[in-house]
Amino acid sequence: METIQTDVAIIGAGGAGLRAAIALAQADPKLRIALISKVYPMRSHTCAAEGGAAGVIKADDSMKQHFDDTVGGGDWLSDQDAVEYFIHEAPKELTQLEHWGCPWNREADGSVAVRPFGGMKIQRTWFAADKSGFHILHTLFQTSLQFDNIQRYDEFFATDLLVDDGRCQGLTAIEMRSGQMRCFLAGAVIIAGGGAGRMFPFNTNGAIKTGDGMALAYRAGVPLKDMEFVQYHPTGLPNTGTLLTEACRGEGGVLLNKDGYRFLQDYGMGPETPLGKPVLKTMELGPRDRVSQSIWHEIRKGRAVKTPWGDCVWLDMRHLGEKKINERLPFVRDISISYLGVDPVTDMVPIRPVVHYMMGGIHTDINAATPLPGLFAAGECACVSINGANRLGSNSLVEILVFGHRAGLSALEHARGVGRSSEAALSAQAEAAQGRVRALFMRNAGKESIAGLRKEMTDTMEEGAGIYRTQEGLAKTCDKLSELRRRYADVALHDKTNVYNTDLLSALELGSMLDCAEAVAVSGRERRESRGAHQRLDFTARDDANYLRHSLAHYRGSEPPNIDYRDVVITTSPPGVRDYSGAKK
Amino acid sequence: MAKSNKPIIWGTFAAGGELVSFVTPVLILLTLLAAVGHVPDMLGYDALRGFAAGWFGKLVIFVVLFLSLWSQAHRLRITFYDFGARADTLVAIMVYALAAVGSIATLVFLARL
Amino acid sequence: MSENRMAIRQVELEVLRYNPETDDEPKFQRYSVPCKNEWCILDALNYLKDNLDPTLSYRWSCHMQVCGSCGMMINGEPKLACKAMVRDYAGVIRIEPLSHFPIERDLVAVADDFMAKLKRVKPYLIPGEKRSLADGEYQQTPEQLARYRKYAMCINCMLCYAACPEYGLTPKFIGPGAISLAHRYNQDSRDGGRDLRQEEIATNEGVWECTFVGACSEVCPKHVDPASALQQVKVASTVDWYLEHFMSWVKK
Amino acid sequence: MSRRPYLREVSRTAWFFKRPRYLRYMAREVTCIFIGIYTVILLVGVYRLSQGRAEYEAFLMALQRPASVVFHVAALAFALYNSFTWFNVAPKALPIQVGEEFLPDSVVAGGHYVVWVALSLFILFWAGVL
Ligand SMILES: Cc1cc2nc3c(=O)[nH]c(=O)nc-3n(C[C@H](O)[C@H](O)[C@H](O)COP(=O)(O)OP(=O)(O)OC[C@H]3O[C@@H](n4cnc5c(N)ncnc54)[C@H](O)[C@@H]3O)c2cc1C
Ligand code: SF4
Ligand code: F3S
Ligand code: FES
Repeated sequence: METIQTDVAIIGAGGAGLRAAIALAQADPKLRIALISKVYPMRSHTCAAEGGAAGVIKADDSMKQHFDDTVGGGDWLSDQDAVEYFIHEAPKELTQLEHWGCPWNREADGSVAVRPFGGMKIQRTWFAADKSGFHILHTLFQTSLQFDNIQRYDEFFATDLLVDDGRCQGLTAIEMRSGQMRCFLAGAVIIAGGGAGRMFPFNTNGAIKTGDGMALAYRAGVPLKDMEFVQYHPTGLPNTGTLLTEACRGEGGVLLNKDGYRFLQDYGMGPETPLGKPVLKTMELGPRDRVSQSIWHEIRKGRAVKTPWGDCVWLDMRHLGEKKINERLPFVRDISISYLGVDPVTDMVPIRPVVHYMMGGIHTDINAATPLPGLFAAGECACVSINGANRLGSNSLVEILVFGHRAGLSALEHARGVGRSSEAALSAQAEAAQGRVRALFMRNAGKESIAGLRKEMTDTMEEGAGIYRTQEGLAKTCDKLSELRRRYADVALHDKTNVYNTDLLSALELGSMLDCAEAVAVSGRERRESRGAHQRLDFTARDDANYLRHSLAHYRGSEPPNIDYRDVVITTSPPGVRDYSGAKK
Repeated sequence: MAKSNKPIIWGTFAAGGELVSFVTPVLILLTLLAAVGHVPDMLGYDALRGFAAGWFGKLVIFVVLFLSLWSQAHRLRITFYDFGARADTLVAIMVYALAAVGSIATLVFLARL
Repeated sequence: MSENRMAIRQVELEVLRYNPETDDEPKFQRYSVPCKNEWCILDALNYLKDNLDPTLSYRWSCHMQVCGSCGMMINGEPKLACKAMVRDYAGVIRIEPLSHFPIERDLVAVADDFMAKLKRVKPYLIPGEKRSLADGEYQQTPEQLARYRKYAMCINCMLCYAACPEYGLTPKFIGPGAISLAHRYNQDSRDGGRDLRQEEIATNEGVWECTFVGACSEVCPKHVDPASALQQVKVASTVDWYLEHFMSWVKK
Repeated sequence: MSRRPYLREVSRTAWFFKRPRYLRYMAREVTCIFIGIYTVILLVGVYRLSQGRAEYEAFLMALQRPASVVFHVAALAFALYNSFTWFNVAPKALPIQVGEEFLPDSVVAGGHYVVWVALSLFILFWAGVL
């Protein structure tokens, strides 16, 4: 097996991975940086983000307010020291991107423009039309091209971490074009593998978001934190799940039930705001969890719009007019027309809540370090945690920058201080990893199909671990997932070609998703309260006495994970009531 | 990688293309009329000779022929390539030599008027 | 949003298959796929892979026309499979990997050439005036932003390369997508790197290989209009050339 | 190594039959043959003009040969095609920005058409046809 020697290896070349790579390349031009990704960097799912990125720059804003919005939005499950660090770094990172050429929208005077976003009390979301993530990703990717010491390994699929002497010292990855396994030895490894929304049937996530990064760390003994918190975005196209950005509501779009009534006022987010004059943190600009949950209740009450794709409510943007829609939301218009055949300029768009984002992920501290020395994580696959029980829209694009940068620097510091333990031991591990993949590849019998198992998994996740959960439903889902993980051992591979074998990769991705899914379901079953995105019909109240704590899921091979807890870091903001009604302000 | 010298010719191609697009159709129309026996007044020997005798007339005729020759020569070079004749240098020398000869001939003929 | 978007019809797909380990050359394989009217071609391929033939290889990720992975030839035209709708096609639909690129396998094209060219044209900001983070952002008016925004929309899908015959005939041509991105930075009010980029793109392998076929702009799914970018680079390079050679006293 | 990328050869001499848009492009390119020959005819005309009245009148007579008439008709068609294609893409080479918007292509192309018609009418008038 070919061995590649590097100083720092990064798994994932989305926003977080690229930011880490650039930080490293700038810190030391002689450093050997391996940037490993299963897709070309600009295909990473950061490109799909539309709305924007939050950072305090305007005179009417303050760090304190961004802090309060984030902590309250996260239902007080965020670690406040991390949030503190995050909000202070945010404007620097966004300005840095500006210096790298990101085409942020501008005010007439030439300064960067900001827009309103759900759950934010002040307009502080930087945006580049409705393609913010796309521009961030391409700016980072293109900037990275000027550093010759970033050695890219595009279309390499990471399969295992190499851990010896209690330290992570490398990884194995399949070169997809040849099917050959490669061994990367590194002073430190950063995981920036992105989210895992594909474990649900109806989601906004790209095909690559299968939780591989999380699973890599998890299997290597690093706990997954707060996995029960899965964000639903209120406005997905009902057939494809394609996201209609929150900016639709930020710009003034409203939600209506089948009778044309703005129902959010019935769920503590009123009073009704005038059409076309959105008020921050009120009505349609409430946080995602609240808005999604209200839609669910409204549908339950029989006030849904019936569509061929199931029960929906209306998103009405007609009053914004063609000019504003073309200017601020051109992509939303494109997408609605091509996938649904509905033009938001003339018609209301049916929407329903859709799985969007994983608040949970690889347990890291404020320095992006995991408990496993030599292993760092950043981006959606990591849980620092700044997002707590519910991420605010436009915080995540900033998180990937702030903690991508941090992970780079932390990894550098670690890599400088250590040597390789024993190459023989690491090679042996790499050989073993190769053996496991070979075995899967060679297996001839096998009666389970990848697509079949995947469907059973996504169905059970939606049923038991969806937007509202119960003990019984979660327990059933846990059992089902145990069963599926067992049956996964018998999965059949039809493609026996080495070159670009997507059948093999799908099988590996399914394995990652099953592991992550079980962590979600078991963590959810154990959290007997409702908080942020984790809503229980049997425990409807928040329970700070017992659950103002992060859950940690520990991998136990074929057994379900073991869950333990860790205190939330509270510095200045004691748990309070989340208030999204305009009335009392 | 050195910057290309193609802009020299391309300048005349772009300017020539613009001019040709504006005037060539109507010029063809005029000679077509002559070809079917209705010689336009201006194409009569006395009128045309009178026009070409002045410096302005000479200038107009030269500019039209010069730009037309070079722009069409350049396009011909590309067309050869597009039809699969890969000896680009040879083709270039050939077509540009023709254009150059034509330009000089124009000057000589105009001088004689 | 009418009911008939859900209507299902059998669609014949003719997919170019190539397995480098067993085939000497690519050949078409026929599949009959039950497609919903509202599907895009990518949905049809995903159905095919999940239910009919798991050995088919192709790239995709976002399913929302933004990641640039799923470019392929559909009935001879370069398209994003997630943007081409099944309902817009009648009869047998022919699906091939992007033209002009070598086939790695099935519908997967080798993208190395494009990636190398992208790097070569220096598609990143080379600041005209250096600024530190403490100085805050560069000022850029909406007007200055509009000057280049269109060219910043490129998703690197390579459809324009598959459409451009000159790239097919002369593979060393840097090509529409990469040059448009160079032009994007040249047009950016914050940038001062034009001279460096001209060294790459104002060359025979750069814009001068373009004969203004215009196919690139016709197929670009993001309306980047590469043909326009390339012609603008030609005009500017020509002005440069005349200034340099005949009026060298004029400072650029 | 099991990689074996397969390159489909592009035909150097027949590629333009593959797509209608390639044929349209080639039609535009071959206009240069007609316009080029026509330019040579003009050059000959200037030559004959410089030789004297008899020679020039012989030139005008020669124009009336059937082959010349046929060529003129074809050349006119190609020249018109060239003008249309040229004006339609002119906005691409020189986009004009006004504030945050660019002048729509139709405006720039339309401007060209107006100038074209006016100039052609003027020349016809000057030549004594109108
Ligand atoms: C539709 C949509 C809209 C969004 N809008 C917003 C918004 O407006 N504002 C906001 O703040 N956030 C938004 N988000 C969230 C935000 O975009 C993501 O959380 C963020 O982009 C994640 O970035 P990342 O770098 O962590 O991961 P990604 O960009 O997903 O990158 C993951 C990388 O890991 C690599 N990888 C994964 N597995 C492997 C493996 N096994 N081997 C090798 N490489 C691997 C992939 O190739 C990829 O390069 C949105 C998300 C979605 C889905
Ligand atoms: S210019 Fe258009 S077609 Fe070409 S790569 Fe970019 S987005 Fe794709
Ligand atoms: S198709 Fe090709 S030739 Fe030029 S205008 Fe576009 S790059
Ligand atoms: S799948 Fe991303 S562009 Fe088609």
